[in-house]
Amino acid sequence: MNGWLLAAAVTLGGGLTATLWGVTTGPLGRRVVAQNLATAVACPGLLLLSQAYERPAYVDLALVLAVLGPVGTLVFARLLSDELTGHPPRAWWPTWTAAALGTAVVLALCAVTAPGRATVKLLVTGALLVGGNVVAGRALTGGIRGVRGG
Amino acid sequence: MTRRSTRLAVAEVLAWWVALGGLWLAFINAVDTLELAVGAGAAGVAALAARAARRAVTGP
Amino acid sequence: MNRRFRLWLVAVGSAGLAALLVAACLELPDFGGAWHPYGDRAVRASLDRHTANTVASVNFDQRAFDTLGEMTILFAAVLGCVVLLRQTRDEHRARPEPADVEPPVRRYALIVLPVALLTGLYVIAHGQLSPGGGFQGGVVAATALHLLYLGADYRALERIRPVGLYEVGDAAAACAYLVLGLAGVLAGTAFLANTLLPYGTFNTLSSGGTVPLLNAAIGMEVACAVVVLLARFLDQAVEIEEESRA
Amino acid sequence: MADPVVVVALLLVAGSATLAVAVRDPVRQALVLSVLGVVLAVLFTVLQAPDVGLSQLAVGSAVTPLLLLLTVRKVRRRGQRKGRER
Repeated sequence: MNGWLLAAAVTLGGGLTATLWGVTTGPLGRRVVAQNLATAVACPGLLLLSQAYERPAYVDLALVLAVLGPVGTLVFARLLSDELTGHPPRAWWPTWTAAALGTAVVLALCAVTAPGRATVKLLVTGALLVGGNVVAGRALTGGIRGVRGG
Repeated sequence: MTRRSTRLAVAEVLAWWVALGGLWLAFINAVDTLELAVGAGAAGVAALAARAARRAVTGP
Repeated sequence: MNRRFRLWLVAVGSAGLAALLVAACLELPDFGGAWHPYGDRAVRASLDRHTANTVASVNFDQRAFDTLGEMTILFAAVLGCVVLLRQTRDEHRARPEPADVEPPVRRYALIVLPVALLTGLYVIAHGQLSPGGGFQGGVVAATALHLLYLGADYRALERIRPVGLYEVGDAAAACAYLVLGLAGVLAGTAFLANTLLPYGTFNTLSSGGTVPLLNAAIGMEVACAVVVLLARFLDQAVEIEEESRA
Repeated sequence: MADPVVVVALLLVAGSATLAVAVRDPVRQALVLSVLGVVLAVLFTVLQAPDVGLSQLAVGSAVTPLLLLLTVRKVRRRGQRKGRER
């Protein structure tokens, strides 16, 4: 049991439990924000797992999640925009907290990997994750309107 | 299509191709000739898709 | 067969199944143990053929015939959807109105679309080296195209997605898999046997014999199949409306 | 089962799968389902099956919610039409 594995267990256990609580209770606005949070928590968790098991190839999972997770949130933002425009979710602090978590994990991992391609890949994953989550959060809070037919 | 717009189109695709090719180099963990060739092809496909998507949204 | 009898039948069946499952679980090797008779053999066979990712070796070499079956299932499922979700005589198409998407969201969609497509192609091409393969990469690549619907407009997606072409691509990729299998027969060995190409240097893109080629075929098949599937669903949800029975 | 990460992942999967069944509205169910997909991918990674985890991520994060929500929208639109005609 190394420190990275412990960090991954804490991140995933705490973060995903909070996400699960958010996504099953409360109004719809809160639930979609919690769904966006799932990506933002699980992606750093997967990066920590890849470091803990010393398998750089596992970074691919985090990369795919960083690309597709925000896309999944955009699906909800677009197809639920009618329901969300009435009561737009106002929860920026979870999004920014998750973004800070992602940034911290990516920077910590960059610090311990030898500089090179792997560092760039980590940075790209982090940028996609944080950017995607902020944009998806914005899309949830009224970024997509007037979806009637389309 | 005038010469200017052709030049602009080529420049747009080339810019995307270079950027995405760089991204491919970051993804892989060993460089050899075949890897570079496949990367160049994949980046080319993605660059064409990028231009097609931009045109579909904002017009030519 | 009344309600009570049916309940009894379910109860008896479930109890039998539960008993069998518990009995089977008691005989299982310990969780996380070191005894893996199948795994050891699969890893040995995969290393013999210079395939770094054992799962890819199992999917596209040792059990390539099973993958052919899975591909056929996906193909048939998509074919069924295309037939079921077609526009019938009492339905008409309505023009969807464009949604009002904020510029940052649209910019995000336009930037991430090629990046996601490249990621999908990377996952397909490195199936025999790192986690992933044709199926995973194909789904990622197909999802990438739909960013255009999510971040911009349904009409924009329609402009870069000629569904007919993807249907042809789906069929062509399925045929490519079969042809690669038959090539083994023509070469004098067996259907889908990995004896056609040199195994190459371990842990490079050209390693694994026919594994990368089969991976590419599956990648294209899955990407096209998902695009066609989502196109049918989008058609129904966005465009097709029932005629009002006046 | 010495590994605490495995225990955490298993508990999360059990919890989210139960909640996905307990939530009744299809739209909210789709939200829980997408979280369940992410949790499952974590479980597969922890059990050293990254290929399966990647499949789960690819299918579960965007394609499944899209298919579900499109179906819900179609059914609702049909319901609205029927309601208007009555």
